[in-house]
This record gives sequence, C-alpha cells and structure tokens, in this order.
Amino acid sequence: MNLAVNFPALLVTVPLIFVPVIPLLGLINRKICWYAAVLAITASFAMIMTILAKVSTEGPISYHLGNWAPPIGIEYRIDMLNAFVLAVISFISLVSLLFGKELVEKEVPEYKHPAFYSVFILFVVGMTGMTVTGDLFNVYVFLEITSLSGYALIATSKKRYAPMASFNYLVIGTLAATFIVLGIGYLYMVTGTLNMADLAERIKPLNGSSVVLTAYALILMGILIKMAVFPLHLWLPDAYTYSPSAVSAAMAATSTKVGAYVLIRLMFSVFDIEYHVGSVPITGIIIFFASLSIVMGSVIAIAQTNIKKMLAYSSVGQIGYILLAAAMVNAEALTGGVMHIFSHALMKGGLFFVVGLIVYNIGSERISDFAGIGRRMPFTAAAFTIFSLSIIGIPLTVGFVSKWYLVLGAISSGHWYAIGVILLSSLLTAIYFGKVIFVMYFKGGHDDHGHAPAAKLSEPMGMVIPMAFVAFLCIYFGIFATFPVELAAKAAEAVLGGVTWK
Amino acid sequence: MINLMLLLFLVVIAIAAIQAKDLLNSIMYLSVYSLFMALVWTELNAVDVAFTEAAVGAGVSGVFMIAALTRMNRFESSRERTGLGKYFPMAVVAVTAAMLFYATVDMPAYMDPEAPIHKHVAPYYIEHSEHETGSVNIVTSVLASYRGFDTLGETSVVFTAAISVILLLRRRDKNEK
Amino acid sequence: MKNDVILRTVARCMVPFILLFAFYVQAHGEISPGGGFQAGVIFASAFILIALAVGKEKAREKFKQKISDFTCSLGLMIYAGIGFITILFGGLFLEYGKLPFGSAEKGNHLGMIGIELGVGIAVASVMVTIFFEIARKEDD
Amino acid sequence: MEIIYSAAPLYAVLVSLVAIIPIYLSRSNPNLRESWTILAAVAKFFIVLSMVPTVLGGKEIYFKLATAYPGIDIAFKVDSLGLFFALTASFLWILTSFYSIGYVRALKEHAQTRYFICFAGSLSVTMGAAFSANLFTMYIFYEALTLFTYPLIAHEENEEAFRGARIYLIYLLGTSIAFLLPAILFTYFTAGTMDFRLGGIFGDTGGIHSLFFAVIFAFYIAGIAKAGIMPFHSWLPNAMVAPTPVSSLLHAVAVVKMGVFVVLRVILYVFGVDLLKEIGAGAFLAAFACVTIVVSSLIAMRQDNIKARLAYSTISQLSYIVVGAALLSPSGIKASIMHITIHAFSKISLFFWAGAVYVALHKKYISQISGIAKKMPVSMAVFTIGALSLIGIPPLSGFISKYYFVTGAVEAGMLPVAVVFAVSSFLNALYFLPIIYTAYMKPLDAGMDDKVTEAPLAMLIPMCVTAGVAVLLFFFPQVLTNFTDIIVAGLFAE
Amino acid sequence: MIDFIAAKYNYLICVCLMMIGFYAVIAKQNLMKKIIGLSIFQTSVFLFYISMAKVTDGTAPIVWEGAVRYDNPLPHVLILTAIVVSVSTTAVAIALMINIYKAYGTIEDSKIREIEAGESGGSVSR
Repeated sequence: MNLAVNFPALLVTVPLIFVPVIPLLGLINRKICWYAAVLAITASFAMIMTILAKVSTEGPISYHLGNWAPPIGIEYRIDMLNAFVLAVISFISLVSLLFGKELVEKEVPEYKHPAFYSVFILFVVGMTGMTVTGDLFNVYVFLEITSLSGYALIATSKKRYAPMASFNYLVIGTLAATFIVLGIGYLYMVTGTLNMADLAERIKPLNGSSVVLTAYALILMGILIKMAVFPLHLWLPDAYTYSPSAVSAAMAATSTKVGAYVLIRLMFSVFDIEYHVGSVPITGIIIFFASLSIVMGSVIAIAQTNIKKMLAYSSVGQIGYILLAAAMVNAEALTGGVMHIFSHALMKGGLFFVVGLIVYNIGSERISDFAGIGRRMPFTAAAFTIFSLSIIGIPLTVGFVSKWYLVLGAISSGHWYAIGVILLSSLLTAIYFGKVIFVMYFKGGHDDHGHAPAAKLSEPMGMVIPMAFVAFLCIYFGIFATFPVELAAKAAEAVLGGVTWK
Repeated sequence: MINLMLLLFLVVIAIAAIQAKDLLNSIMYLSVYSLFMALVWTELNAVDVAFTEAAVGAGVSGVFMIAALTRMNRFESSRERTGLGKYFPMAVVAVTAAMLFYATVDMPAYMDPEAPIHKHVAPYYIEHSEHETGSVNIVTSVLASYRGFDTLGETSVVFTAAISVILLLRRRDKNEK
Repeated sequence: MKNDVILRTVARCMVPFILLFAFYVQAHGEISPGGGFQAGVIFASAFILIALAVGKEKAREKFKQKISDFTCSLGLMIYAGIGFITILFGGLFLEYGKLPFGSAEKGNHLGMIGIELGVGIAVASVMVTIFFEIARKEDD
Repeated sequence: MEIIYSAAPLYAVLVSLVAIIPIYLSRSNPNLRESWTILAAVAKFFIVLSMVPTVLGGKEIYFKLATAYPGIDIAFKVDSLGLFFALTASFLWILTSFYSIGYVRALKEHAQTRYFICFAGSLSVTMGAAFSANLFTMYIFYEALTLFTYPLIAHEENEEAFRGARIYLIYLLGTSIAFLLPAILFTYFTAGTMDFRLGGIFGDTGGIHSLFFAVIFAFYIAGIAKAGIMPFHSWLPNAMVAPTPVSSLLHAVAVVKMGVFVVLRVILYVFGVDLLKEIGAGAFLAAFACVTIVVSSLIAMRQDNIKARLAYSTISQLSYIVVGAALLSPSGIKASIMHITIHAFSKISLFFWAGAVYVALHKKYISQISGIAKKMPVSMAVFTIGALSLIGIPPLSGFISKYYFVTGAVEAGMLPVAVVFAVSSFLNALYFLPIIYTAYMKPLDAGMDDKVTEAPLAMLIPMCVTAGVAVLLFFFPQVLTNFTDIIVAGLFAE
Repeated sequence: MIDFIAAKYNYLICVCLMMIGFYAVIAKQNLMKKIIGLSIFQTSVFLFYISMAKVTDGTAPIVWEGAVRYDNPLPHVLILTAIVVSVSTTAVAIALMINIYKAYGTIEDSKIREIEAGESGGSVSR
C-alpha cells in the first residue's frame, strides 16, 4: 500500500470524510468542530503541496478512480495548472478558516457551528474536486456541491436580505450549472466521451459543428456566470455583501477562481485554441467582455458607499483580468492570469477579512463611517492599506506582479487596447481604494500630538496574526516573486504546450 | 407515436404549471409533469431514471414544495412587469432557443444506432459489465462501480442539501440554554 | 388530515408495504431497476406518509432528530469509508476489486452493494430530515 | 568599468527606513524622536559619503537585493550620477531635519510623529531611486515616493490640503501608471533588459521604426510628471499647501529632483545620446521645456503667494535641467547635472526663508512682508543670496550652471535655446527682485514693530548653511565637475 | 425540413420545454414559480440526455438473453446523478424561500425589493 499514490483522490476525500464527522463531533462538543475543520483542510493542503512538488519535477499525474482506465472510469489528472490552483485554493481556505474563527464566532450563532464548518468543508471539497478532476461530468457534480454549500453559507448571515441574496444566487447559479450540463451533454452527444483528454482528441475532426459550437457557448456562458463577469455578475455583489464576512472572504478568494480555472482548462486543453480562433472569434469576444468587466466593475465600485459592495464590484473587475489573460493566448499573459488567481485570492481574501473585523467593531458597512479607523485599529488599517496597494498594483506587491505579466502578454500578442484597459482600471482602482484609505486615516478628530484620542477597538491576536501573515505574503511575493511566477509560468506552459493533455 | 403524444402533452402541462396563479395548482402540475416525464423515460427504456423521477420529481420534491407552501401565501400576486422589462425575458429566451435550435442541425438523428455515443465508451460497459462487476443491471454497475466517484459526489450533494437545510432552518434546541 | 380516520388507517396499513418495497428495491439494485437512491426515497416517503397521517410529532418520535442526523452522516461515511478501505487493501480509491472477497468480480459486486447501502441510508435520512425541517411550523 | 559588490547602497536606503521604528516608538518623547531623525540623517549622509572615493575612482558599486521575477532584479548600482543626486539629497536632509524641528515646534504642529515618519520614508525611497540599477527598481521607488509624500501634503488635514494632496496623487500616480509604466514595459519588451547602461540599452535598433522610439520617449516624458514639464506641472503649485519644510525639501529637492533625475537616467542611460539624436527627440523635448521655462516664469510673476511664486520658479528651473540634457551636448549635460545641486541649494534657501517668514509673521503673501528686512536681516540675506544665485549673477553658483547651459546650447547649435536662457534670466530677475525690493525698501507695516523677530535658531542655522553652500559652489565648482566629468567622459568617449 | 423535424423531434421538443422553464425563471416574480421553472428546465435537460441514449430496437440496459441491442446506459447514470442534484437544489431553494418569507412576509420578488428600497437604501440590519 503506497499512500502517496492515492493522494490525488485523498485530497478530496479526506476532507469529505470530515464532512459527516463534524456534525457528529458537534453533538459532543461544538468547540472541536473548528479544530476538526482545520485538520481536514490542513491534511488536504499537505497532500496538495506534495503533489505540487511531484508534478513540477516529474510531470502530470493521472489517477484512475476505482482503477478503471479512462475514458471508462473517472480520471483525476493533475498538471502544473491545477496543482497550482489547488494549492492556492487550499491555502486560502486554510487561512480563511484560521482567520475566520473569531469572525464566525461573532457572526454565526454557536449552535450552528457544527453545520457551518461542515458546509464550509464541503465548499472546499467541491472546489478541489472541480479542480482536480479530468472528467467533465464530475466537474458538474462538484460544481453543484460547491454551489449548494455556497448558497447555504451566504444565507447564514443574520442580515435580513441575506436569504434573498442567496436565493438569487441560487437561481442564477443553477441556471448556469444547467447550461453547463447541457453543454456537456452536447459534447458527449457528438463524441461519446466525458473524459477531457479523450474529448480533446475526438473533438478535433468536428471543427465547425454547430453542436460543438453551441456546447462551447453554453459552457462558456455558464462559467462566465459563475465567474461573475460583467454583465453576468448580478448575483455577486449581493451575495458578497450580505453573507457573513468570513464567508465573503473565502468565497471571494476562491470560488470565482475555480471558475476561471475550468474556463482555462476548457479553452486550452479541451477545445483547440485554433479551432475557435478560426471559425468564430471567440477569443475576441471574451477579450471584449473581460475588458468590459474590468472597466465597468471598477467604475461601479467607485460609486459604492457600502464597503463590501465596493469590494464585490472590485472582484467583478479583477476576475476580468484572469479572463483577459486566458483570452490573449500567450505564455506571458497566461502566466499573469494564473499569477492573478494567486494574488487576487490573497488580496481579496485579506481585504474581506480586514473589512469584516472593522465592520464587526464599528457596526456599519458604510465607508463614511470608517473615519478614524487608522488610529483606532492601527494593525487592521495598515493591513487594509497593504492589500489595497496590492490590488491597485503598486510595485513590490503581488498585485503588481500579475499585472506586469499581463501587460507583457498584451504587448507580445499585440492587444494594445487591453494595455489601456489594464492601466485605466489600475487608476480607477486607485481611486476607490484611495477613498477608503483616505477616510480611515485622515477623517475623524485628532488632537495636537496626533495620538489616538478615541478608544482603541479590539483587534484580537487570533486575527491580527493571520492578517499580518497574509499581508506579509502580499509583500513578500511581490518582492521575491520568482517562486510563484515560475510555478505560474510552468502552469501556463503546461496548458499552452498541450503536450500533457492531448 | 405515443412518445410524441406524451411529449406534446408535457409542453402543455409545463405551460400550465408556470401560468397557474394558484401555487398549489402549479405544484400539482409540476408533479404531473414529472410523472409524465417518468412515463416518457420508461418509453425510452430508461427505467432506473424513470423510477427515480417518479419517486423524486413527482413525489418528494412536490411534498417539499407543498410543505413549504403551507407556511406562506398560496397565490401568486405579482404585478406584470412593465416597459422593456416585459420583453427582456422573451428576448433572452428567444436568443437561447435560436442557439439551441441551431445546435440541433448537426446533431445525429434521434435513435440513430451509429451515433458517436453508441460507438465509444458505452459498448465497453455493455460488454463487460456483467463479468466485471457481477451486476446484470448495467446502469447500476456504471453508477456504482465505473463511475462510482460521481455517485460519491451525488451522495455528498444530497448530504450537502440536508446539512444546508439544517443550517438554514433548524432552531436552537429548546432544552439547551 | 390528522383527524381523518380512514386516511390514518390506510396510511398505517400501507407503511409496512412501502418499507418492504423499499428494502426490495435496495436489495435488487443489481438485477432490476432501482438501487440505493430510489430505495432511500421510498423509505423516506413512508415516513413522510406517517407524518402526514398521524402528525409530525408522532412521526418524529419514531425517527428522532438525533438519529436521523446520525444516519445522514452514516450513509456518506459508509460510502467514503469503503473507498478508504479499498485503499487499505492496496487498491486505488473505490477499487472494489481489491476487497478481500476472493475474486475481483465478487469484490466488485459486494462493494457495490455496500455503497448502495450507504446511498440508501443517506438518502432516506436526508429526505426525512429535509421534510421535517421544511414542514416545521414557526412555533415548533 | 570596475564593479565592486557592496551592500552600502542598501544601507543608505535602509537607514532612514529602519529609523521609522524608533521614531514611532518614541512618539511620546519628542526630543528622543527628533534625535533619531537627526541620527538617521547623519548616518545616511556618511554612508553616502563613504561611497564617494570609490565612485570618483572610476568604479561602480553594485548590489542585488532580490530577483523579483525571472530576469528582473531589484538591484542597486551606485554610479556618479546617482551618487551625485544622493549626496545632495542626504546632505540637505540633515539641514531640513534641524529646520523642521524648529518649524514644527514653533507652530505646534499636530501629528508630528507621522510627519517625521513620512519624512524619513521619503528620503529612503529617494535614495533608492538614486541608486537603482534598473528601470524596474527605479519605478518602484518613484511610485513609493508619491505615496510617502502624500500624507505630508495632506498634513494640515483641511479641505485645501486634501484637495492639493488629491491633485498631487492623481497627477503623479495617473501619469506614472498611464505613461511611465507602459513605457518601461515597452522598453523591456524591446530591449530585453531594464538595466541602465551609459549610452543606452536598446543596442542595435535595426528594423525598428524610429517613430516607435519617439513614442516611447514621449511616454517617458509624459509619465515623469515629477519633473514638472508642462502640461503636467499643476500638481506642484497645489502641493504647496504642505508645511514649508516639506515644500522645501520635497518640492525643491527630493520629489522634483527625482523627476529630473529620472529624465536624465532615461535620456542618458536608457536611450542614449546617439539614439535620441537619431530620432530627433532631443530638440523636440528641448522646445517643450523651453516653453515651460518661459511660461512658468511669466505665471510666477503674477503670484502673490510666496510659495506659489517659488513653485512656478521651480517648474521653470526644472525645465532648465531638462533642456540641458535634451541638448545632448557635453556641456549641456554637464550643466543639467550640476544644476540639480545648485538649484537645490539655492531654492531650498528660498523656501527656508518662506518658512521663517511664516513662523515669524504668519504671513504668506508678498504684499504683506513690506520692510521686514530690518527685523529679519539674516533671513533676508539668505533669500537674497538664493534669489541672485538663481538669476545667475556671479559670484554665486547659479552662474556656473547658466554658463554651461549657454555653452551647451552653442555646442549643440541651438542658438534659440541660448536666447531662451537669457530671456529667462531676465524673467527670473523680474519675479525675484520685487520681493527683495518689498522687503528692504518698503516701510514696515504699522503695528508690526514689536512682534516681528527672527525665526528660531534651529531654522536660522540651516538657512545660513544652504546659502553659504550656494556661494561656495561658485568658488569650488570642481566638487560638482568631478562627478559630471565622469559621466560626460563615458558618454562622449570615442 | 420535415425530415429534419421527423429525425430530431425529440430534441426540438426538449428545447421547447427548456425554454418554458427558462422563461419562468427569468420572467416570474414569485419565488416559488422560479423554483418550479428551474425544475422544469432541469428536467427537460434530463429528457435531452435520455433521448440521446435511445437507439432503434434498443432495450433497457439490463442484460438478458435475446437482446438485439441495448440503449446507452451512460446518460441514464448521469441523469440519475443529476436528478439527485436537482432535488437537492430544490430543497435548498425551498429552505431559503422559507427564510425569505420569515424575513419579509412575502415571496414576491418585486415586493421584497420595495421593502428593501424603503429601508434606508438597503443598509445593514444587524
């Protein structure tokens, strides 16, 4: 028995086995649920890192569930791209869990904790399952696990509108999932297989088939809804705004990224890139929508007075970058896109947590009520500033790294207006984050010496440490970006080279 | 021919279901819709699926809906949308329908044994299922063995639903502080 | 409905048969249509029928909340657990053939029965749980 | 060129950055806090000074901090241009620190800790830019300076300050993101490297249309709004809402000088004289800058607010430096580098004077300072020296750079530029002399007799030192030419 | 044209059914109607899958002597999973709807919007 061989399956199923166990543990003692959840995600994360190390040295891994060779059975296929995305998801989930403990205790009634953590693990399981699998229908199944648990998590908030926000998300999300499953059905109909690698082979002769084209369009539409690309983003602002902060953080940091991953995987590994460049200018359309998303997300964000709404619209803009990177089809841009999956996860997750803490302390989500936070919660405000600078794309932060490669990619593939879009959006981002930082530091009374007159607000150590850690990573990987960039570059190469999947 | 009749009947019921003002009627129509769908699937030899649909679509989910409806207003009372909002859904539906009809053009004909799905992967199941898994029912063997992981996912989804519903609806136990 | 004698009696009479049918469907999944999922739903519908006929509280007494919560978890744990067991016996995840029942075919067969059982338990208790949660009145 | 690997530039950058921590921790004890500032300033100056012999000996110091991304390093390189700039800035920081202490205490400013922290941070990043080994590193510090100085400009925390600071931020961040960053990216993309090299990094440009380079160059110039070339100049007068020591150090030395420094880096080390001559961008830039010189001088004359007048004067003087480099002739380049220091010392004297006047009288307008020379003789002497130096009257250092400027214009065969210099000197006189006249010749306002005194000593001494240096540089120009000769020799070596 | 319809009438009717459900989801304001619409939409997609599994002369995919040809079992399997997913979604949607009703006393989208708009621009209610 070689356990390491089974890591691809275990990284999904080990947390999965914790899902039914956690509510049972909750019957004994509610306190241990959190520890069990941390244990589950940590185990998964450890396995993912082992796999990442293995994939980067030895090449892609294929795991046949039930030992049925694909396309008969379901295959898990891990190359650099999903290994990287898995690592990001798992890492951010772990940090969210550590960071979120205090917030969850504050925002979710205690008797709900066992169910909450159980659903949270399901959410993560769903995402890892979607990322790791090489089977289209399996993607759908795990997508639904993610979505269902996501709906439940959003609605745990005590806010009045939360169930409605969640319901709208459910309706739109289910429509999206149904489009995806319909698209999968179309593909299956003309190829007879559900395995992605096999599908990629069998789809080649079908160039120009209306079925394939429609399937592509349906799946694309479904994923774009899940990614919340403008103008299909309508569910996202409410969902992020009305959910508990810990949930918004975890969701904002991870779930749209998984959508992005699936999109990249389909575009590059299943559908031939030349295929759609040739017949219908799909990349051109995607670039258009990505740009629209980037610009409109930022523009709408400027107008927001609610901080969580602002962050949500900012997410709409930021997801556009990843989409843009995918659609530009070249190594640098894709490196930037993959890198942005990582950096945006760090930054946006961090931002939502910081905001969650502030909102909990001052009891308001209006930006204008943030006056004086700079003095009253110095660590939190500092962390917010670092994350903001990073998301604006100031050098020496991770946000800059991904934009850098994105622009390089745009130059090398000659998408001039994309450069303009990226830079314009940086400016817009600077405006709306600048506004918040300004209010935090410069509004509110001060005395002659400038030392805090107002009472300090609580900043529990359990939150400051993870917060500082993520902020540190934002800077660290901004300066010493070689490690993630090389991984991202390998990931980009893996999908672009197409050697491993076709 | 009976298949076609059933299908056309389905269309009628579906329209009735979404047009009824009384939500209870609407739910009943939905159950009937599911039941007829199960009939269609039996006709199409998908007995397992038909069985499930009859139990779930016509049975359990209808019960859930009615149970929920007992807690709230039975009649739909929305005003009609006005202006552009009225035509927007129509337009979206029309575009989607056009796309789906367009897709139908290149599809293999209905019931065509030469269609790609019958030539790849599926023959393996039909041939090997019995001696590899000892199960006569190929659907069960694919479900539980060849694609067992999907079914694990499915069970997780069901569990997700249960735990989500608990998370959303369950109150604090009375005998707890 | 609770006060309708005929309905109550009919329901009471039908429940054993429904349960029997559920077990049949569960057990014969490999040779005829049906399987864990269908059996679970049928099993649950028997309980729902009891609940409708004799009242939710009485039905709940027969299938207590804690027990149904436990069986929800149990079903999923059986399924995933079988996956882990196959790994313990040196197979890949869910490779029933490696289960120590002699031949691969036999292992496959019994493994499938095992997971169908897991599915059945999970689905039955999940449906019951969802029904009771949804049908709960405000004052409960 | 011999290269020495040493962490000295890193220390020079870090010393004031590290000093932020003790400054913050000792925030409740102002004396201790200020001693940290002074200590850091002195330490920084000596670290910079210690590198002078090496660089004047024809060597360069190199230090690689980290590899940011594959192929792109965050690295420091000390060459004569960078060291020259660093030396000026770090020396003036010592003086400004003393001056600041006097200023903030006399006015009982609020948020003093933030003030000193941001000051220290600004100086760190200025050093960083001076010692950057490549465009990437320089861009980082260029942006960082904007962010560090923002709180200083918004220091007063009133509507006007916020407005000024906002304009500052929008202009500088906007232009750098919209123009400078793409320019850097295109440079990297075309040249394959971002490391500075005297004479340009594009190498063989065969096959690339010169228009391409012209566009990139235009992007650079538009992106470096810190250099204050019109039409991206209006942040500077708006930034004058900051406390005077900030205006003096940052808007006479650190920020704007970083702007022209970056322009020089781009002209000399990215494009190189030959390439610019080939695409004809030099003359174009010179024309632009000449317009700025004249126009801003004209605007300056109409300003009654002292600091606004000084700000427009700064805009005009910055363009001198740009013009000098754009002439692409040895003397022009020499002059422009020298003028960085000369203008720094002269202009900082003027700002110090403005601060002294504000502390003593709480007056901001030229029309309000009639006759103060009698009460503040030392301050006015400092002002007079600074003003005359900027006009270019011997025996003051301003004359030296003007001389080289005109020589450079002649060398480059651009006589109209020489004429502009002449006209501009005249305009300088027109806007400085009225101040001197008002202060010396007009009678003191009624009721001011008793109240007016000299500014505190902590302010007065630094003023005298800067004015003294402005004079001394005329007599010892070799202090400056030692550095410039190395650059010019490297550029025009056949 | 007639040939086309005759050859693929199943798929075409599927599309019609899908669009009926889809229309209900986006046009109806009543949340229960939306759920019903979703059910119809999903079930029609399932019908599409089942339709493509059918072959001429095929029998149900249960091994027996004398079968000429079996229908494709794979879509059946997929749809079994999908039905479960669909009922789970419905259950969660109903649970959410109950919570909405508790919070607002109505399940009409437009009325909820009105109530929200009436309350200080939908700010936080803790």
